[in-house]
Amino acid sequence: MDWSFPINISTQGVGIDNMFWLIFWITGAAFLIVEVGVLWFLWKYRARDGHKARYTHGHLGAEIIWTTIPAVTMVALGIMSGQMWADIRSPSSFPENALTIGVSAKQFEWNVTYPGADRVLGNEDDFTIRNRFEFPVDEPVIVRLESEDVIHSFFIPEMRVKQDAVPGMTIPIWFEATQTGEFQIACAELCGLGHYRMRARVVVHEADAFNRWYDEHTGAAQVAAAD
Amino acid sequence: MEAEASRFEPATFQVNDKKLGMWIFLASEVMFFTGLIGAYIILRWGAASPWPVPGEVLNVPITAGNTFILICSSVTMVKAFAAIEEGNQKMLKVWLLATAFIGASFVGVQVYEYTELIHHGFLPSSGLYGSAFFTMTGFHGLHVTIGVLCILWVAMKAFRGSYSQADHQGVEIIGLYWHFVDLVWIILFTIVYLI
Amino acid sequence: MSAEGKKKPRYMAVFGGLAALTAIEVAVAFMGFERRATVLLLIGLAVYKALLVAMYFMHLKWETRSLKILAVAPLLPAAIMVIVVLMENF
Amino acid sequence: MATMMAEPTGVPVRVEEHPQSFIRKYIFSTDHKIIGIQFLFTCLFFLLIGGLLAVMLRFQLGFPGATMPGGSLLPETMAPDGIILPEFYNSLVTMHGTFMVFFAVMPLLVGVYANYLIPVQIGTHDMAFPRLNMMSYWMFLVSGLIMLSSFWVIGGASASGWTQYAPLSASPEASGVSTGQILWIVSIAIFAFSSLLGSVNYITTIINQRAPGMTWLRLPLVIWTLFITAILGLLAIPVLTAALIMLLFDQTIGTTFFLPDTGGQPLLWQHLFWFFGHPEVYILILPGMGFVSEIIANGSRKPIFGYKSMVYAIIAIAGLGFIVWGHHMFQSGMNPALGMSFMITTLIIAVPSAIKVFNWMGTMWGGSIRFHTPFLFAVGFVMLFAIGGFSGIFMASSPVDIFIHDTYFIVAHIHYVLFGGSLFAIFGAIYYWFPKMFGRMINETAGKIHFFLTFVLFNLVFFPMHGLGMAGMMRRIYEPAQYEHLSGIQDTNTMVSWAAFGLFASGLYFMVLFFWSLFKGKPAPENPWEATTLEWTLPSPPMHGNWKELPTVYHGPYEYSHPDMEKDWLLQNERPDVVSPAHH
Ligand code: HEA
Ligand code: HEA
Ligand code: CUA
Ligand SMILES: [Cu+2]
Repeated sequence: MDWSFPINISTQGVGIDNMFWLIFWITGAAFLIVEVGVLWFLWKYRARDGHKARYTHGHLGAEIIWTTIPAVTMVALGIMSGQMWADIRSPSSFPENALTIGVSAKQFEWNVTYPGADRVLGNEDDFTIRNRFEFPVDEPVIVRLESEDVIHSFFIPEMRVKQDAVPGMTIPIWFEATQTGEFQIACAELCGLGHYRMRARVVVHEADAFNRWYDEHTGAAQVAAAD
Repeated sequence: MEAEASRFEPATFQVNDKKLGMWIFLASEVMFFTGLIGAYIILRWGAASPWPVPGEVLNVPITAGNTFILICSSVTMVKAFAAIEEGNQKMLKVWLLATAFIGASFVGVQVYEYTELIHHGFLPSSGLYGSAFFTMTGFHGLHVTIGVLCILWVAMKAFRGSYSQADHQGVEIIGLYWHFVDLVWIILFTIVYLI
Repeated sequence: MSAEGKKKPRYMAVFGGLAALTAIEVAVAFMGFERRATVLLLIGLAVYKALLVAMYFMHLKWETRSLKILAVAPLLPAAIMVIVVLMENF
Repeated sequence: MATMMAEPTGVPVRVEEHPQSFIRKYIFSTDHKIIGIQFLFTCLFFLLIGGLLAVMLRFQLGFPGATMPGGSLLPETMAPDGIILPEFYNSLVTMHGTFMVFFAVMPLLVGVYANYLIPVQIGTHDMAFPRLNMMSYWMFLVSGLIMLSSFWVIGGASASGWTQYAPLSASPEASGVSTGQILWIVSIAIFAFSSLLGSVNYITTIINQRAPGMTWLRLPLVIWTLFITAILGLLAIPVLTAALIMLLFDQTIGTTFFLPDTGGQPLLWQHLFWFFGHPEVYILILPGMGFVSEIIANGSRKPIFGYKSMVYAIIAIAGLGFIVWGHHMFQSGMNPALGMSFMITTLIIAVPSAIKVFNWMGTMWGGSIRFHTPFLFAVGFVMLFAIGGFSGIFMASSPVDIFIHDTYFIVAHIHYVLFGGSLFAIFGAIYYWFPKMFGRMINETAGKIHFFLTFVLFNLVFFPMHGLGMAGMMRRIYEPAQYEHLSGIQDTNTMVSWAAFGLFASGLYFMVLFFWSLFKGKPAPENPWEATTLEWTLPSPPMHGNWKELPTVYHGPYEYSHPDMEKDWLLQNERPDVVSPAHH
C-alpha cells in the first residue's frame, strides 16, 4: 500500500511538502487534543450514582484562550503560505529567460509546443509533439497552458505541479526539476468521457541529452547554420 | 395572523408576517439580479474585443418611453395603496386596474422591442451582448408579467371587497414587489441601454 | 401599521422627480461627455432614482431601523461578489 | 407540569379541532409537522439512492472492469454485461454528489428539521406561511424526481460533476450528455425555488412568531443555526439560480456566457457557483452543529458551555462563508493575488469552528454523561467533523493545495465533513426526535449497534482516502491503476470498497430499524430524554396546532442540573422557584 507522496523532483516541491508536514504537525496536535480530550471526558464524566453535573454556563478565560491560540496559529500559517504562494505563482516570481514551452490540452490529449531553434515561442519554427513533454533538469521551465475545448488540469505528481488549463485563457506556470527520469502528466479536472485516460509522457533529461533531443527535432542542420 | 397583535416579545421589525416575508423575499431577489447583472458587468469589463455601443444596437428612445411607462405604473400602484389607506374602495379598484394595464403595456412594448431586434438580426446568440441583454431584460420582463398577474388577482379580491382601511396587507405587499421590479428596471435601463 | 402620525408622502412630486431624472439620464448618455464622467453620472442618477422608489414608494422612510437594515443588507454580499470577481481582470 | 405555569397570555387559539380527510391531513397537509415528516421519508429515499450510486462507483474502483453483481439489470448504455462504462461512471459520480448534497443532506437538515422543530421549539402553532411550506415540499419532490428520471433519458444523466464546470456542462458535444444535462439544470432550479420558499418561511417565523418570553438569547441553538442557515440559503441560492439560467441558455438558445469562443468566461461559472457553493457547505453543516449542541447538552446534563460565543461563532462562520469561495479555485487560473486573500479568510474560519468544538468539549467537561444513541452520534460528529476541518486547513494553504487539489484528499475531506459531520448529526437528530415525531422509541441497543457499525466502517472507508490523495489519486477517475504513480493503490481501493459495501449495509440495517420502530417501537413518553426545550412539553406526537395555549418562556434553553432543583432538567416554560421552591 502506498499512502504517501510520490517522490519529489522539483524545487518548489520541497517547500510544498514541508508546508504539508508543518500543517500535519499543527493539526495533529489539535487532533490529539480534540480526540483524546473527548474520549477522556467521556470516561471521566460518565454518569455515576450520586454525582451531579457541574452547573456552569461557561468560562470567559478558557474561551479567550481557545480563540486566540487558533487565531494566532492560523494567521502565522497564512503568512507563511502566502509567502510560498507568491514565490510560486506571482507574476514577479517567474524566472527570466527561462525555456518557455506551450502546452495545449484538448479532449483527451496534451499537445506540447516547443519554441524551435530560436527558443522563442509563437513563430514559424515551433514544433508540436503529441502527448510527450520533455525538458531539461536543473533549469527553470515556463509552461504556457491553454485548452482547446473544456477545462483540463495539468498535473505532474512528482513535480508537485497542478494548474487548470482553461479555454480562452493562457496561464503561465513555472517549475524546475531536480532529477531526471520518466514521469506522467495526468489530467486532474473532469473533462468528459476520456478524462480518466488523458495522460502523457514526461521526460526530464540531463542538459546535454535534452539539447541533443532538441536538435534532432529542430533539425541539426539549421542549428549548425545559425552557428 | 389574528394572533400577532397580542404577541409581546417579537418586536424586532414591527411588521406583520406577510410584509416581513415579502421584504425577505426581495432580499433574495436582489441576489438573483446581482447574479445576472454582475455577470454582465464582469463579462463586459473583461471583454477582450470592443463592446457594442448600446445606442447603436438598441432603440433607446422607445425604451426610455417604456421606462416612463413603468414609473407611471409605480405611481398608480402607490395611489391604490393610498386609496385603501383612506378606505376609498372605488379608487383602489381604479388604480389597481390602471397599474395592471400600464404594466401590461410595458410588457407589450418589450415584446415589440424584441421582435424588432430579432428582425434586425440581434439575437440571444449574438455574442455576449446579445446573451446578456436578452437574459437580463427577459427575466425582468418575466417578473413584470408575474407582477401583472398578481395585481389582477389582488384587483379581483378588491372587487370582492376583501380589503378595508384596517386590513389591506395584500395591496401593500404586491405594491412592494411591484416597486422593486420598477427599481430593478431603473438599474437595468441605465446599465444595459445607457452605459 | 396604519398611517397614524406619519405625514402623507407627496407621491406626485416623487413621480415628477423620477420622470425628470429619466429624461436627464437619456440626455447625459447622448451628450458625449468624457466616458468616465458619463458612467459615473449615470450610475449616480440611477442610484438616486432607486433610492426615491425605495424610500417613498416602498415606504422605507417610515419603517423601523431594523427593516431598513434588512432592506440594504443583501447589497453587501452582492457588492462583494461583483467587486471581487472584477478584480480577476486587474 | 406545564399547566402549573400557565398564565393567561390572551393569545387566541388557532387549533383546528374539526376532522380532516386523509388527503388533507397526510398528503396535501399544511401542518408543519406533517410536512417535516414528508420531507423525512422523501429524503431518506434519496439518501438510499445516493448510497446506491456510491456503492456502484465504489464497485468500479474496487474491482475495475469486473462484472457488477446485478449489473446486468442495467441498460446497455450504462453497464453492458454488468460492466460499468466510463461515461456511466462520470454520471454516477455526478449524481452521487448531487443526490447527497441537494436531495439528501440539505433537505434532511433544513426541510425536515427546520419544518418540524421551528414552531415547536419557539412556541407557536405553525409556520408563518403554511401553504408556501406545502408548496416547498411538493416542488422539492418534483425536482428530485426530475433528477432521478434523467438516468433514463437518451445520453444518460449529467456527467460533469456536481460542480458542473462550464464549458463541459454547457456543450453537449464535449460531455456527450444533452437532455440529462438540461434536466439537471431544471431540477436544481426548481429545487432552488423550493428552498427559497422554505427560507422565507423560516426567517419570518423565527423573527415574528416566538412565544412570549422567547428572546433572541433564549433561543435553542438549533433555532439559531436554522435561522442563520436560512439566511445563507436566501442570499446564496439565488446566485446559483442566476448562474443556472445562464448555463441553461448556453445549452439551449445559443448564448455564450461561459463559452470562450465569443468572449464568454468559463471562470465566471466557477465564481458564481462557488459564491453559492461555499455558503452551501455551511448550510450543510450549521444545522448539524445545532443538533449536536442540543444533544450534547442533554447527554452531559449541563448547560451548553458559552452559549453566547456559540451564537457569535455561528454568525461568524456564516459571514466568513461569503468571502472564502475562491479557495475552490486556487488552481483554476484565477488571479494569484486573489488566491492570497481567499487563503487568509479561509484559514480564519478555523477560529469560530474552534470555538464550537472546544465549547462542546467544555459542555462535556464536568458533566454527568448519559450515553444514549443520539449522544453517541453527536460525539461521533465532534470527533469526525474535527478531522474534516483539519484536512480543510491543508487545502486552505494554497501551496499545499497545488498537490492535493482534485485528489482523494479532497474526497476524504468532503466525506469527513458531510458524512462524519452532517450525516452523523442527522442520525443523531433522527434518534433524538423520533419519539416526538412518531410517538415511539427506537430500541437503544439496536441504535448503539448502528452507531458503532457506522462509526467504524465510516473510518475504514474514508480515512484511507487521505492516503490515496497523498499518493496522487485524482478525483473522478474511472480506472486509476493505469497511472504509473498509482500502480500501488489497488489493494487500498479494494479494501475501501469492501468497507463501503459494509457501510451501505449498515444503512440498510438502519432502514429496517427505522421502520420496525415506526410500527413496533415502545410508546414514547412526553419527554424521554429529560430535555429542556419547549417541544418536550408537548405530547408525543404533538397534536395539530401544537399548543392550545402558547407557553411562556422564563429562561435560556439548556438549564440542566440547576443547583436549586431536585430533578436535573428545567423546561423553558418552568420557573425554578415554582417547580421546587423549598429545596434550600
Ligand atoms: C459540510 C461541509 C463542509 C465544511 C463544514 C467544510 C469546511 C471547510 N472546508 Fe471544505 N469542502 C466541502 C465541504 C465542507 N467544507 C466540499 C463538499 C468540498 C469539495 C467541493 C468539490 O470540489 O466537489 C470542499 C472543498 C474545500 C476546499 C477546496 C479544495 C480543493 O478543491 O482544492 C477547501 C480549500 O480551502 C476547503 C476548506 C475548508 C475549510 C478551511 C473548512 C473549515 O470550515 C473547517 C474548520 C474546522 C476546523 C479547523 C476543525 C475544528 C477546529 C479546531 C478543533 C481548532 C483547532 C484547529 C487548528 C489549530 C487547525 N474545503
Ligand atoms: C452528504 C454527502 C455525501 C455522502 C453521505 C456520501 C457518501 C458516500 N460517498 Fe460520496 N461524495 C459526495 C458526497 C457524499 N458522499 C460528494 C459531494 C462527492 C463529489 C462528487 C463529485 O465529484 O462531483 C462525492 C464523491 C465520492 C467519491 C469520489 C468519486 C470520484 O471522484 O471518482 C467516492 C468514492 O469512493 C464516494 C464514496 C462514497 C461512499 C462509499 C459513501 C457511503 O457513505 C454511502 C453509504 C450509504 C449510505 C449513507 C446510505 C444508507 C442508506 C440509508 C441510511 C437509507 C435509510 C433509509 C430509510 C430509513 C428509508 N463519494
Ligand atoms: Cu482532461 Cu480531464
Ligand atoms: Cu469551500
